[in-house]
Amino acid sequence: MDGLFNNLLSIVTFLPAAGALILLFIPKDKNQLLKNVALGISLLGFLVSIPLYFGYNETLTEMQFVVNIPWMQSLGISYYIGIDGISLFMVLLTTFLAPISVLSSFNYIQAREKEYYISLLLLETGILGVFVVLDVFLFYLFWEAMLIPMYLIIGVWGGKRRIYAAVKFFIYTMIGSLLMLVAIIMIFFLHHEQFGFYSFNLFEFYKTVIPGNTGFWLFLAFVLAFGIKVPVFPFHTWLPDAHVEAPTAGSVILAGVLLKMGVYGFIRFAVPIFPETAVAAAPYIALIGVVGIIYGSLVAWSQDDVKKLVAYSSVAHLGVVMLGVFAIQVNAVEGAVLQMVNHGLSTGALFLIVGMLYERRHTRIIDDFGGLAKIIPVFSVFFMIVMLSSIGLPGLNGFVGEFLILFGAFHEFPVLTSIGVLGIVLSAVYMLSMYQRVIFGRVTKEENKNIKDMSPREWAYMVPVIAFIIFIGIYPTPFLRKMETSVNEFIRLAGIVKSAPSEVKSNPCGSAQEECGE
Amino acid sequence: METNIYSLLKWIPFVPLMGFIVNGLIGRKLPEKLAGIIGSSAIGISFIISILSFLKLINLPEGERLLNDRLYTWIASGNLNISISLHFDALSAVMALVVSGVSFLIHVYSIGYMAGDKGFSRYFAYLNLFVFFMLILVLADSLLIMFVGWEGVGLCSYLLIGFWYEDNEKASAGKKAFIVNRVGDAGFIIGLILLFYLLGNKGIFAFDFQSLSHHIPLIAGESFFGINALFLIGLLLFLGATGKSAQFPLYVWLPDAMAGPTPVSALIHAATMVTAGVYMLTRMYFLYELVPSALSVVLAVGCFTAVLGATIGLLQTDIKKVLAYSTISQIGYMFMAVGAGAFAAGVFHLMTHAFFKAVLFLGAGSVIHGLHGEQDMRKMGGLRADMKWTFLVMGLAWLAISGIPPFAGFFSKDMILESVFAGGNKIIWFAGLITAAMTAYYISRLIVLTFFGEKRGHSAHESPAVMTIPLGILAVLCIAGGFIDIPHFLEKWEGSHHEISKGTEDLLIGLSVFAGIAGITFAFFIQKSGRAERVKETLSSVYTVILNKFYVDEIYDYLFVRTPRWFSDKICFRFFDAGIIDGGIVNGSARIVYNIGSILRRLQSGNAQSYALIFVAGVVMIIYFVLKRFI
Amino acid sequence: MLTQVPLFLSFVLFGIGVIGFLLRRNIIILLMFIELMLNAANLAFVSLSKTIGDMSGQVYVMFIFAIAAAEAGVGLAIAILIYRQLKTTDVDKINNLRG
Amino acid sequence: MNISFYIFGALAIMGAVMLLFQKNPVSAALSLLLVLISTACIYILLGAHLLAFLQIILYAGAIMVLFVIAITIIPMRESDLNLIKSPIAKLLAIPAGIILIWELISVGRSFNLQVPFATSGSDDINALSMLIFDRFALQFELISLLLLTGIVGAILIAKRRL
Repeated sequence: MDGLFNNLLSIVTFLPAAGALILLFIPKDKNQLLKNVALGISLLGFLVSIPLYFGYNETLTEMQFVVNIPWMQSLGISYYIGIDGISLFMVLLTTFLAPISVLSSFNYIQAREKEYYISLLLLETGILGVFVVLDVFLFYLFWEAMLIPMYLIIGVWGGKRRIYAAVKFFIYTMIGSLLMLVAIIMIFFLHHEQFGFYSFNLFEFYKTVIPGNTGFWLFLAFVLAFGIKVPVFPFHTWLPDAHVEAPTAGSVILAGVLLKMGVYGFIRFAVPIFPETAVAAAPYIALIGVVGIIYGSLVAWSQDDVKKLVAYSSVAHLGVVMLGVFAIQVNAVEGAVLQMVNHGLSTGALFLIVGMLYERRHTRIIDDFGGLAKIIPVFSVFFMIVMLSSIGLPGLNGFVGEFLILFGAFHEFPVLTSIGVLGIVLSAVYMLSMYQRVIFGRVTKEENKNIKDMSPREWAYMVPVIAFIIFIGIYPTPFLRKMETSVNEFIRLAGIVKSAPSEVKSNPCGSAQEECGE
Repeated sequence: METNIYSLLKWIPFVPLMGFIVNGLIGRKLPEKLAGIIGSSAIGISFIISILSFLKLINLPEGERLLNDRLYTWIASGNLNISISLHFDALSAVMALVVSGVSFLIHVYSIGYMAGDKGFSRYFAYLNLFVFFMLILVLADSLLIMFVGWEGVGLCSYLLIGFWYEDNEKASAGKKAFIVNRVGDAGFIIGLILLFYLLGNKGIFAFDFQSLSHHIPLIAGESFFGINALFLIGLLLFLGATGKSAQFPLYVWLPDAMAGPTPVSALIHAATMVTAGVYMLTRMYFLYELVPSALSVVLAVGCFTAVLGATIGLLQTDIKKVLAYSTISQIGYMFMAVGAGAFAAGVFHLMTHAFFKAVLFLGAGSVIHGLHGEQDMRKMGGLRADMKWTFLVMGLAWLAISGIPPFAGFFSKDMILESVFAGGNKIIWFAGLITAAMTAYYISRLIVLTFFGEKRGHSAHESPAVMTIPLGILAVLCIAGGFIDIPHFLEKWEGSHHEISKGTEDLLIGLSVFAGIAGITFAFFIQKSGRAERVKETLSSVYTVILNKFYVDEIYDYLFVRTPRWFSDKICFRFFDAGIIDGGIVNGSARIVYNIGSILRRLQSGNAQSYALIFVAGVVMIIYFVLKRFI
Repeated sequence: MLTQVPLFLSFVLFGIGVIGFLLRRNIIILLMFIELMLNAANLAFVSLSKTIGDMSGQVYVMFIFAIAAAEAGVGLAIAILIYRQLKTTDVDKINNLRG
Repeated sequence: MNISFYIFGALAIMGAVMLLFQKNPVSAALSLLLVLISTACIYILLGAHLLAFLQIILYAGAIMVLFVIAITIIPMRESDLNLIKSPIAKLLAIPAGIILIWELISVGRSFNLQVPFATSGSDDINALSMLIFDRFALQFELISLLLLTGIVGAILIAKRRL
């Protein structure tokens, strides 16, 4: 039992992959069985991850549930995983959204179901891997590996322009991550120069001193990689396309957790590895975040595709999160982490809602709807709650995160934050306009008159999301408490001024000095 | 000061919340009557608890009149620790009583008014939710909790304005209300954050009102970007107030909000929610007293709105629109009081206004109900005979709002004018006096057009008892309300008193009564037999401008809707997003790669021999370089 | 005579093989030039083996025989297949991989 | 000795050049045969008798037969037998080949292998077979596998249907 608990994190991470393996042995034509097994596995994944929350000791600063097994020792690569209060919530969010996205795909996906569920489960493992690993090499491995199933999900089960969207998504992400790879290798060698041994251990990376100018360029590479993923303002154009084309579950995962990987990358990698550069660059990145808020909201306003609107709203919301992270202030960062969870829930739910509409009417154009409140009242209520959560109404989850971010960020960037608050106004503008055009008014289209209200399956996946949306809104303390120490640790790391190790080895090249040729 | 734990307090808002949950979840399956009774009794219970709490409060010695109920920690992050707790002092007691009392009566009235509507239970659910949020707003113990209620009432207002959502215009009106409110809310939240931030810098992280009032002098000297910080906070909070309380420049949503059911207009858009701004400023009186400059802004804006609202109200033909502009103008009055530092007078007027405006609205609702939905006053007339009861109560409210003694409006209005005068702002005072006359005029015009003269097409029926009895009770309050000595009870909020002589005071009273009577007389005079038409012709250009509400809606539409919309669509989306980023950079780089590829593709002739030739050429060259290098 | 001379002979044969491979357009003739080049390689192996007195070179020659045989077999089979599919043995016309 | 070497060398080069310009595929095959046999003779002159015989049997026998069969199966038009059309390739091919030859010779000269010819008769075939079955045993087996796959591949490719 003790061993089980120690390996809990590995189990949580690889359970979906194991499930994908099981699916491999189920014949293609047994659709129902396939779905049930996929659902069962993802549910089990969530259940298994719950003890992580209760087992996590929020008083400790160090990583917990750590497993560290050497892998390729000559390069200092090891299977090193563990979580802190920040990744804890990312892991839980992922495992929570996985069964929901599986359940939401039951009717949506009609072709190649087996391959679809396998991709979905592999994707889950990939994402979880990114959130738990503490070895930079492994991190990169998972970071890239997760692209493949997502690429397939968009490219195979997507809409009309799926190939364009999938390739755009892939190449956008790839450009960033290749630059990041270069940066990682560079730091790897810098570390070797300074400490005399090879290591991809994240905490060794933290210790590495990166000289000013190099630091700037390497930091830029990281910013680009993570910024594209977030996505921050000028790098966001892959997002609407990917969202519009992806199937519902793909959008849910994409918005719910994939985007969080970018922010998580900033918190876990970019800032602590380059604390000085990051602190110096913080105002600029916060500025980009604020531009993203305003710009995303403005563009969302003029969309006529519901999904695209939600996608642009994600740009705005993530702008808020970026503002919070780069305020590097305890309230703001806590708010940012909480807001990541919130955004995962509410935007995920928005995509589920759009998916429901699409399943019924096979369109996502706002003007094709209208007057739905009369026909599907229950659906409208769910939609309303989710929409309100998205625009940050107090009492629902969005507000708590937003308030903490704004409050915290105000300490560092009062003017930027005040401009960012305008996002609150704008979010109401585009969301309410969309809601009104879809739900209110008279039923003008004949096709809309016979659509059905929510099915039990849809209830089953909406109710948990709504429950969390309300719960976090009125009682966020359990979440905030768990992350407090880790956030403080993050701020401590960001404030460190690194200095070279006191006893530099006599031979700066260490034992294996092939690279030190000059 | 000790804080009392008074556990009954939380039930004041939570009983309505339970009513909302019951009606929201199973309301549709309940019979109409039952849903109405559940909704109304929830508010009734809440009212009773408010009375009990009030009794408990006044039994406390005068200096310690404060009840407190701390529920749980809401947000705990870093040093920030905000708990949900309720705060019951004299001010919130008055507000809670007014809110729950008026709400109760309007709930009962609604049972009759909304009978047979498809969304009956939904209506009561929304209304209960509104009362819940309003009571949270009133009882909140810190600005942030107040903000929860603040946004919550905005939401309910949105839902209720757009209650008949099938009509797109009504849904749009709801949306407009929400969005305009949000503009104000943005100001509120920035002000709140600025306040918390400055206090936090001083190491103070207790943000309940009591400690705020203690600690605010600490940051009195602070400046923020060269501006006095408290002044800035005051302005930002006031911006929030202008949104919620429909003051210039954010008043535009309120007239549209009349799209909602009439009891909603009475409750939310006249009696309770729209006065939240006044309440909030009064709550923060300790802040405003430190920055007179912010108060003068409040005074100016309040006065301007009062005049503006009254002017536009003069010519409206929709019965509810007249009342809406009247509400805007009356709230302007309240802000004048606040601006003059007479917070208690503002709250006093808030209360009396709640009574008489509720009566006016409900009476108007009764008329509309009786005329099967007709709202145009030009099509009414001579209803005196058909709707005796309604006429009676509306007549009382009419006298009250016109400021005729001894009705409620007289006392509060007079108090406001007096304190403005005492504050030395003679111009503002005069504007207020003119407004009083105009108010008397347009309300009299409304009464004349509706109840006097001959019938114009419609015959009406009197409303059922479930509607008339609440009306009666409110009408009684219109008379009695003025004798409740609110200002004394709210001594703390009295503000600095400028003494004026007895003689001046009498003169002022005389003048304001005269203004009221003049307005009424003028209305009766001009509405008789076509004199109005002649005036209209002589002043036709002024008439058009006023009738079109100074074109403010159109200007706002152009400035804040069309232009940004155009900017968003054409500049941001089509030009920048789709054009530059996506078309230029992203797809552009893809196109460059593609074009290079299609040039290089030519080399792939598919002819094995040409590949071989290139291969051989390569080998030759490599050998050549090797030879050169090594041999 | 020095052992260099057969080596140079093999170079010349190889060069002619390359020229032929580049110039001719019949697929079977091309295969013949490949055989010619392999043969030249063999000659080089043998002469170098003689020069340094190591027999391994000759072993390699035997291996190359086998490879040449296999290559000729498969190559001619492909040639026949191509002819069947495209009705030509002209390499100029076989450009299905054209980009 | 030297003279016979030069004769066979000249024959080989002549065959190769003829191969270059033959229009008739059968004559081309015969030219190739001339090269192969001349090479075999040179092997004998070099003392590699076993290889010389294998050359005759395998190359001149087996592989040439394959070519002749292929030539008979595939009817060829005269035009197919011409040189390639592309003038650039024509212009480049011959210089490229000649430069290659020159370069290879320079490389060969640079090794400075000025060893006189040891015309010491035939090699020890025993030694050769020991080498094959001992030191190169694995490679030898792999070559057999290669041949096997070559056979299977050739059949699979050329079949009409199995």
